[in-house]
Parts: sequence; structure tokens; C-alpha cells
Amino acid sequence: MFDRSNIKIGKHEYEVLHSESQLKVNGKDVPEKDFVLIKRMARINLGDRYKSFVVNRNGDDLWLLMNGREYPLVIETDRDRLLKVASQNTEGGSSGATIRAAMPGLVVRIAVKVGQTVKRSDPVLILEAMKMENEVRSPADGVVKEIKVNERDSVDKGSVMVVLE
Amino acid sequence: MFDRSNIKIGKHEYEVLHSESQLKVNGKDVPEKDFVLIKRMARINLGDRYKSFVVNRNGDDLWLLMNGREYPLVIETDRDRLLKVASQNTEGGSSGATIRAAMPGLVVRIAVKVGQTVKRSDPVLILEAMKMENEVRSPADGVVKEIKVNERDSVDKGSVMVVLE
Amino acid sequence: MKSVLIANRGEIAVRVARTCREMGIRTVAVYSDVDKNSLHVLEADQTVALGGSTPAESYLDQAKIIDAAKRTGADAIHPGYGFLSENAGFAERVEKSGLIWIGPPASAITKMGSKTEARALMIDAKVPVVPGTRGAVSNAQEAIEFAKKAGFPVLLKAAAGGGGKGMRVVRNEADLEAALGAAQREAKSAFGDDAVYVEKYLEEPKHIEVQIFADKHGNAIYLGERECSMQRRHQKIIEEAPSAAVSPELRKSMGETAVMAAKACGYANAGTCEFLLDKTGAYYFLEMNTRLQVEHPVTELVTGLDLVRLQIEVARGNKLPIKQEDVKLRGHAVEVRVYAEDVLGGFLPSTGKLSLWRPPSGPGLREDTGMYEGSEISRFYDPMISKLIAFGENREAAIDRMLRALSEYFIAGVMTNIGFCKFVLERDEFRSGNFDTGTIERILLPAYREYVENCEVQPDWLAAAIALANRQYYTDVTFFKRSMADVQSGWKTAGRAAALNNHG
Amino acid sequence: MKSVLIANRGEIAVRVARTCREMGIRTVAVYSDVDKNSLHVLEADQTVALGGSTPAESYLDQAKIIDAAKRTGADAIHPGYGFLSENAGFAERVEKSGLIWIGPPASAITKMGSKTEARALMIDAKVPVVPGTRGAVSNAQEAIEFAKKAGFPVLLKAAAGGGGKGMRVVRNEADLEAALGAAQREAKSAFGDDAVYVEKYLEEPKHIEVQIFADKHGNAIYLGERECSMQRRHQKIIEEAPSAAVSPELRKSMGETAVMAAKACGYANAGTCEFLLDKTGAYYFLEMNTRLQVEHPVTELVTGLDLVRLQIEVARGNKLPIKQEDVKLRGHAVEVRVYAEDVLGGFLPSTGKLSLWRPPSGPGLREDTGMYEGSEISRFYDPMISKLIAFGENREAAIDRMLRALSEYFIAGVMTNIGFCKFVLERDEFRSGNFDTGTIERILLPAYREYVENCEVQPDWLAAAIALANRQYYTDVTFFKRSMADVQSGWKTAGRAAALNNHG
Repeated sequence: MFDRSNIKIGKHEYEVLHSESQLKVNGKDVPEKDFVLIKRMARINLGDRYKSFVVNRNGDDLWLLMNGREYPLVIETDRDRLLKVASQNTEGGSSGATIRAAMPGLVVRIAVKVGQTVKRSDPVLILEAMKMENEVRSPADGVVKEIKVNERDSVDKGSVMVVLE
Repeated sequence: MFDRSNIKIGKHEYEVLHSESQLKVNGKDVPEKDFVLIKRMARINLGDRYKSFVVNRNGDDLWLLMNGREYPLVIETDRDRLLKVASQNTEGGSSGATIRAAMPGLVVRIAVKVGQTVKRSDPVLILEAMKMENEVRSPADGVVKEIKVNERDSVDKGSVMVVLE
Repeated sequence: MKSVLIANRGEIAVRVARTCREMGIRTVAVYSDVDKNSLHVLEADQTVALGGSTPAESYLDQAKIIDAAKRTGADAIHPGYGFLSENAGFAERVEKSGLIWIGPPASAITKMGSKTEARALMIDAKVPVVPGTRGAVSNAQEAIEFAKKAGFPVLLKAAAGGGGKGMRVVRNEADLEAALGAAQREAKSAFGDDAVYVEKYLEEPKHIEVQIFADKHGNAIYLGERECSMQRRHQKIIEEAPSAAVSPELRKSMGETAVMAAKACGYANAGTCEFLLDKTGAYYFLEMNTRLQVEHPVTELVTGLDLVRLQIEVARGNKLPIKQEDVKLRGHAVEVRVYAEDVLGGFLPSTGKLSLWRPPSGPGLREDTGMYEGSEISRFYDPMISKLIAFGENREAAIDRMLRALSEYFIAGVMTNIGFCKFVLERDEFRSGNFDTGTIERILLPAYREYVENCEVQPDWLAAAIALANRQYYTDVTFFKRSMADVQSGWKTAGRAAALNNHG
Repeated sequence: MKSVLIANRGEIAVRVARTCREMGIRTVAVYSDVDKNSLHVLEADQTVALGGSTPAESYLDQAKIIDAAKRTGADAIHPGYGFLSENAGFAERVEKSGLIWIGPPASAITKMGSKTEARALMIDAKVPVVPGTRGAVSNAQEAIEFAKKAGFPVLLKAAAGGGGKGMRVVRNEADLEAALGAAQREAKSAFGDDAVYVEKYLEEPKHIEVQIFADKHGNAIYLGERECSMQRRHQKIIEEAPSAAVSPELRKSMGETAVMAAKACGYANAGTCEFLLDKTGAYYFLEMNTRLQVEHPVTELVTGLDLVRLQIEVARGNKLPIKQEDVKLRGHAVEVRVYAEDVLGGFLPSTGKLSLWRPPSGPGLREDTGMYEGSEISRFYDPMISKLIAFGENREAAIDRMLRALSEYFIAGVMTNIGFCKFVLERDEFRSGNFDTGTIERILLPAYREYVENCEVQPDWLAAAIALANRQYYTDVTFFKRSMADVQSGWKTAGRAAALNNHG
């Protein structure tokens, strides 16, 4: 099974599929190459000489740093898409919304209390899944009516975690 | 208002009270001194020459690193005392000396038997690490109470190998 | 001399402190608010906060600095380069306060510090100078008159200047007035003195400078030359010792001229005579810098000497420990000034935090820096990250070593000139030694722009590597770094991670 | 030679790769599982995983290494020091595979690599040697017989040895058998050969070694000596060039003897003749190391040469580019091997992660390392963190520079020998130059123990500083570092922070 990453370097876009044994870029197989990543220092053997780069994160922005130059970088992985679906999975509306778990996971932290007013996209809780803390945000403005989970609870995909009104 | 910190360096204990304008150690005023802390690199001017140190955190353990040496360090602040109310944490102390592995390694030879009288700096066992045979000597005069390892055992750093009484 | 206050910041403050420590001399650092987490603060024995963030509020505030020296019991002041290093008034004030000034006598600074006075002195001493105005011009009209007589282009220069500040090339009359105003404003802000004079602008000369040293007993020697023609916007980027264009005979001639110049103004301590060298081998006195130069390490590597140690010995009143015949040059040294800047965006400074910083090391390499991983490149000061200096048995080996070193340098958080410097070091223009002060802007910068635009980076590989790097970033627990701000709010963290990946 | 496989790890693999890169030669790194995040892997152009974690499974596996060279198209192998560097069988196998061996001919390694055979050869060439057994001893009885004849103490030495491994001083008959067993086991594990021989143990000699270089055309030169008497457990800690105990005449005599020794065994490439020097100025051939030494940088700094470059030139079949009269020594160099170890706990290795690592830099300083911040010091390899080398105009300046450098070094995560080395560098025993191979264990280590026990650190100040540091740690957002593990669970973070502070 392949993991998919969509990479945008400056204005160039690439689809990268990677499995344990194979790498495909824009549909073409690319055989294994010498790639080293230590700390955030990356080095890849491109023919005779190696190329070094660093992926720099500055707040929400990603930059590729190579040869002293910066290139804007955008990375979207399967996981990101899953998270996106997760946030669409929450049933929104002007009044009354249910926040469900988009994937099985562990409730790490609950940021709201019953009776609390929340705005759309306010953080509601953190669900740990896929070795990452994933923030679940409110799909709508509202008031927290019910919290159906406790911190440290495991939740199944689709189970209701918070109800708004 | 003062913040209070209780500092234990090795076996020495100090109570430090600090406010914006004043520092007291064990009840005595200490006037302002040149103290710089950058990253975790600390430097304090003690007379003519400066002294550098680093406070190292390894898991739950604190160490003072100074001149290449480690000193066990305990820091308890007012804030810690508040937190302590929740989780009481007392350590059952043992009076006899224990010989711990200073590094992970392989027990090559054990030179003592239970019941044997040893003097300070007598060889107790040989620990192989880094391609070298390292002789571990007794830290005190005593009688071997317990030997917790066998020859050819691998041991982790810090694990008790021999107990004296 | 038991204690020295270092009236500077950054790499030069660290560099001076290092030699002081080696000599058993206590050091006092001063620092502005912006610099409170700077390396030069960590490396000193004692520190004094000057407050403020602009140079005027801190490193240029003479009273604050002398007061700091008095309060800490310092008995000497080392000014580094820039800031107050060539301010004769300050040098005088330091000595009047009973402190030792680690630099030349105020009288020599005055004579040489005013470029106009220095020119007059050199003309009297039969040292060739570039044609120019007798002194500073008081208005645009004076400048225009000279320019018409000597012919355009002309060069406007701050009389108190250095480092390219307050300097402008003017190629026609229409631009002169505006350029003069700009140069005067820059000079005022950088040196506190808006005096600007005008010289004939020599096309395609080499900038060669000679390091001299004099003691207070009338002895003076030269320590060979430095090749400093690789400049952009009048600021040196790459310096070498020796120069590929200087023969042993020319070295001796320029060296002896430089010593003559030093003696003509009653010089003591370290100084540098800057010359323009034309293609016929003729050279012209340009100015004398009455302080340590940024690029002094290349001289240290080829002579085996420590120039700051010599400065301190001479300031103590000792005789120079070596004679001219003891100066033996060996090998070749190249310095690259690594800047946080956007080269193709007009060399504009790139500010930010050095979120990753892995400098090169190993054989034949020296790095002088005031930075560490986590340092901020602020907008208040020169955006120099470090000076990298490579030594080799000969010029080729030194350049190859520098290229190796630059290829090891990992920096994240700011843009740098490293890619550009690598490009320059590989080009024939540089390798041949046949370059002049205009080569970068005339040839190398346009060539670099073209190279970058047409660069074939095998983007498929790069994309694949980035995808793998990104995956490793989220699975490898070893090296992930976050700030305390994130610890305090788990929400911010998670939000950031999600936002990060939703970016596409 | 366009591509070199470096059959080593750590700082020496990085150091060799650096010169290769400078010469435009592609490098191939090999690495064990433990080393996959090592700097030598990052610095190579290409890498091959050897698997395993023990040396036997990786850096000592001849077949794997030759196969890696073949697969990557390397045309030469550089062995570094240790591992396979003095294995004649491997050298032969490399050359039979059609690869260039960057080292001496297998025949010379065989002759010199077996210390017993080398001794015989030297005796024939009229080079003075220390009295000892003709060859390896097959049992304790043989060793005891020799020891009784020559008198105790005697020294057990691995015939294939180096670096203090498989070496034991024995002061009386009762200890001999156990010591022989230990030495044989160590020798077997370190070199794959348990042959151990016995020498008369000279009390209080100096260990002085001469760097030689020979090409394949019969030319051989010496590059001065190194002073390597500062040893603990037979392992060098501090090395210098030149030695304070060697006059120009003695240098010439020892140098010429070393060249004779090299010629006697048909030597080519870099080699080192180790001598014991007694107080009368008499010297004895000890052994010849047929490879680059750990401490080669001190020779590089005083000669201005790059020994790895010379190795490659000679391996290419070129003539030595310099003659004896071109070798000009200048200044003084000191090397300190910075180890992760507990000095007072018997120099036991201290394993862990370099959670903070700020190496010194600046004038006259070189650092060769295979580490970076975040590196692990594992139990599988030598716990050397870096080699720090200081150059100065003279011995005093070089030592003072090294002290300055050590005072700048910040390391957290492991214990180091830095404090001990600073102590040694400040002591009269070292400053005077009057020390021998036993001075550390006889005098300096006990003195250090006493110094540490009685050390007046003004503990009130230290306690106050630690309290402030601790407060800043929790309020300063700039430099807090955590692992990804903490990111995954906010609770763990909070719990750890609390636990951390509940420790009292």
C-alpha cells in the first residue's frame, strides 16, 4: 500500500507515492537513491554530487532551504486529507451540532466545559491518532450541551464526543 | 514577595529566596552577581574567573554538569510543593551501599561472593563496555549482602549489581 | 592590564574576549537590550547592560561605556571594529579617564580617520593617492565641479567611513545631488559625522590592503597583504591572503609604503593601508583603517600570529615581539563572510531565528561567530552570521576547502549568501585571480541569477526526498523541537500541526 | 581515483571525507545499524548500510566492505585508524579486488603490524628496541620466565594492538596469569587476534612518536615528532607537536631513524614510529603504526600540510610533493581528546545523548568530530566526543588557547573529561614539559581527586544561580526542547514537569 504526498515547491507540483520498497513521483517509478536525514539536515545523492536541504517550519509556513535560498513549500499527505474529512464530518448548523470522532483514537484533552459558548473553529478537544495530536475544532457557533467522553477515553470512529446547541 | 527554591547539590542543601531585587541563600543576603543563562548554558561570575554549568534533565533526573562532572541535583520550588499535594512521592532509603552500573554493559567476571568482606576500592566485578574491560571497585568497606547479576548478564545504566551492608 | 572592556558586540566582541582569556585578562562585555542573549555576553567574565536597541543608545554611547569600564574596574577598552573604533574623540576620552585605549593614538586616528586629512598627509609623504577633492565637500556644487574636471564616474565617500557605508558611485551629473544627500545621511547615522568627499572612481581596480603593526617605540612592520576585491555594494564578501596578483616584489613595495604611511602619522597598534591596484601594477593609497579589520583572520592564518594578542602587547607599551624578517608567510587563507541575506533580492538582510545551525569544522577551518543555534538575526545590526576562514597549502587547496566547508553548513530560519559564495568560488573569474572590485556586480551576480533560473535540480528526486523528510519528521521522535509556548498550550501545538498539513 | 570508500566511522570517517571532497573525490560511507544517524553518514556522497551493531558485524566485516565498494563503484578504500586499518590480510584482499588501498603495502603492515616481527626487523637495522620476548607468548609460564629474567614490572602487549587495548602492566608474578588472560581476551575482541607478547616495562619514559611519509618511488621524509606521554590506561589524552623535550638535534636523529625504519620494511604512505625517550635522551623503537594516527592534526597544524591529501596522492602513485628540506615547522599545537567518561570513576565511559552541545571555535582552533547536538554516545564504540586542537605561536600560547577553548565547551547529557583536562593543562607537571607516560596516573589523577574533594565552589552562589536557571527554564520560551514523545501526549508532559520538580 502506498502513502501519498502532494508536494508543491514554488510553482511546481508533484505527487509522491511511497511504500516500503517503492517510490513514484508523478506516476513514474524512481529507483532507490541515497537519502539521509539527520536532525533536520537532509542530503540526497543526485548523481555525482550530493544536494543538501532543510525543510524549515516557521509558524504555519513551510520553506525549502537549499543553497542559501528559500522556496515556499506546501505538503499535503493522506493523513492531512483524513483530518480534513474529519472536520467536514462534524455536523454543522446554526444551532445544534454533533462532533464525532473521524477516526479511532484517544481523547487527550478536552478544552471546553458544558455550558461554554464556542465559536466556529474554536478548539474543542484533542484526539490522539496516528501518533499525532489532532485538534478537533467546533464546526459552528454554539453552546456546549453535552460532553460524552472523558480525557484518556478511547473512542471508535464515528462515536459522538460532544454535542452543541 | 519571595519565591522559594530548595536546592540540593550532591549532599549539600540550600534554601534560595529570590525576589525581583534580592537573593537570599540559607537566610543570608547575597548581592547581585553577574549571571548569564543562554540556551541552557549558564555562566556566573565568581570573583576573577567565571564558572560555567549546565543543568541537565534526563527523564526525571536532574544533574548539575560542571567541569565535565555530574552532580545529582534536586530542585523543589514553591510550585512543586503545591503539585506535591496531589501525588505524595516518598523514597524508601536503604542504608547499605549499592553498586550500580555506571553504563550499560556486559558483566564479564564477578570477583566477590555473598558474605565476603570487601574494603573500599577492592575489585568487585568486571564490566565490559566500549570494547574495554572496566574494573568496578567497591565504594566502601563492607560485606557483600546480595549479588543481583550473573556473569554474561547485560546490565542497563543505573541498575543495581551488588548490595553491600 | 588585567581587565578589558570590549566596546562592541557580535563575533568581534567574542573574538577579542577569546584572546583576552588566553592571556589571563578579565573581560567585561557591554550589551544592548536586543543583545541580552548574545554569545558575547556569555563569553565575558562580567557584563554591563547598556540598555536601548539602536547603536546610538548603546554601543555608540561614549559616556555609558566609559562609566561601565569605571564601575567594573576595567583598565583598558578594546573597541573592535565599527562603532567607536575609529572615533578619535572617544579614544581621547578613554585615555583622559585613565584607561588604556587598545588602538592607535587619538592623533593618528584623527589624521587617518579623516580621509581628507590622510590624503593630504600621504601626498606630502610622496605616497600615490587617487585624485580627489582636497577635503569634504560642503555642497553638491563643489562635488559637481570636481567631477566635471576629473571626469565621471566619481565616488562619494564618508570622511569618517568604512564598510561601504556613506559611499556612492555617481556616473552622471544629474544623480550627484541626490547621491550626496544619501551618502551624507548614511554617514551621519553610521559614524555621527556627515562629512563626505569626492574621488575619481577608478574602473576595475583591485582592492589590496596591507596589514601593518607599530609599537610605541618607533618600530613598525607589515604582515603581508589581503586581497579584498570581491565586494558587493562596496562591502567585502570574500577575502584572501596573499593576493594572487601580488608578487614578492610588489608585496615588499606595498608593505614598505604602508609602513612609511604609518610612520608619517605617528602610528601605533594595528592598522591597515588600503590600496587600489590597477592592471599595470601601479597602486594608490586609498585610506588607512586605524583598527582591527573584519578580515584580519586571513592574515593570522598565513603568518601564524594572533593580531589581538599583538594589539594588547603594544597597548601595554611593550615592543613588537617580532621584526620584519621574522614574518614568514605560509600557505593561503580565504575568508567568506556568511550573511543572512537574500542575494537575488538585492542582498537585503534576512531576519529571523537560526532555528537550525550546524557550522562546518575540521582540518584547516576556522569559524568566528557571535551566533549559536537559536540566535536571532535582528534588524538592528549587521546580519553577519559568521566568518568562515579556510587555510590550505596553496590557493587552490584553500578555495577547495572553503567550498567543502560551505557544503557542510546547514542553516534554517534565514536566507543566506552561502549558495552565492559557492557559485563565486567555483567560477573562473575567481579561480583565475583576475577579478576586480566590480566583478561581482558586473559579471557574477547576473551569472548567478541566470544559473538559479535555469538550475536543473532534478525536481522529482527533490520532491521524493521532501516527502520522505516530512514523513520522518512526524515519525522520528529524536529531534523534534518546540518552544515552551507550545508546552503551555497543547491546543496551539495541535492546531499548528493540523494547519501545517492542511496547507495544501 | 575518483571515488573512495571510507571503511570507518566517527570523526576519522568525517575527517577523511572532508579531504576527499576538497580533492573532488566522491566518498562512500559504510555504517552499522547503531550509526545510521551518524555525521559520517550525512557527510558522504553515498552510503551503504552494513547492518549489525558490533564491530565484527560491521566495520570489521571484510567481505561486506569490499562488496560495498564494488557495488558503489568505489576505486579505493581508506581504512582510517582502528578497525581494519592495520590488517594486512584486508589490505591484500582490497588490492586483489582491484581496489586501491590507501595505506602501506600489505607486506609492510605484516612486518610492522606484528610487533614481534617489527622488533626483530629493527634489531637487524640497528635501531634500538626495548628488551622483550622474541614473539608472542603461548602461556603464562613463558611470560613469567621472561619477567623473572628481565625483572618486574613487565608490559603485556597485543601483537596486533593499538590504542591501549590488550595492554597490561604487571608488577608481580602473582598477577601475571590473570592479566595475560584479560589482555588476550581484549586483544581477541578488539583485533581478532589474541597474540600477546611481553616487554620490560620502562619506568617514567616519554612516549614520543615521529610522523613519516613515504611514496612508492623510494622517497621518505619525516614531519617532526609528537609528544604523546599524557596517557591514562595506556591511552593518549593530550598530544602535542613539537615536544618540549626534543631539541632540533634530537628531532633530526629520531626523524632519520624513523625514515630508516620505514625504508627497512619497504614502506609507503603515512606511518608513525613510536619511541620511548628516557631522561638521558636515549630513545627506543617501540612500534610502528602503519596508518594515520588519531593525533595527526597536531602535525598538520605545525607543518601546514594535509596528511590525508598526502596519503591519497601517494596512493595514486604520485611522488611526494615535498622534500625533507621543505618541511618547516611553525608554532605549537596541542590536541585534547574530549571523551564522554567519568574520570574519577576510573575513566569509565559515560553513555547517553548529547542533549546540549556547543563546541568552542575561533582563532587557532580546530575541531574534528563525528558528533552533533542530539548524537548518542553508545556503548558499542569508543566514547570520544571530539578532538580539539589548538595552535599557538609557542607552547604557552597553544596551551592557554586550549584552556580557553575548553572553558567554552558546553556539553550536557554525558560526563566528560573536560574538567580533568583543564586541571592537567594548568598544572606545573604539564606546563614544565617534564612529564612521562605515568604522570597522569601517578600524580595528576590523585591530585585531581583531592582538588575535586576540596574544591571551594562558593556553593551559595551556585545554588542561587541554579535556582535562577531553573526559574528561567520554565519562563523563557526561547530554548526549551522536548522530544516528539511529549507532543503525542500532553499529559505525559505535564506529568514529567511535575515529577521533575517533585524530586526533592
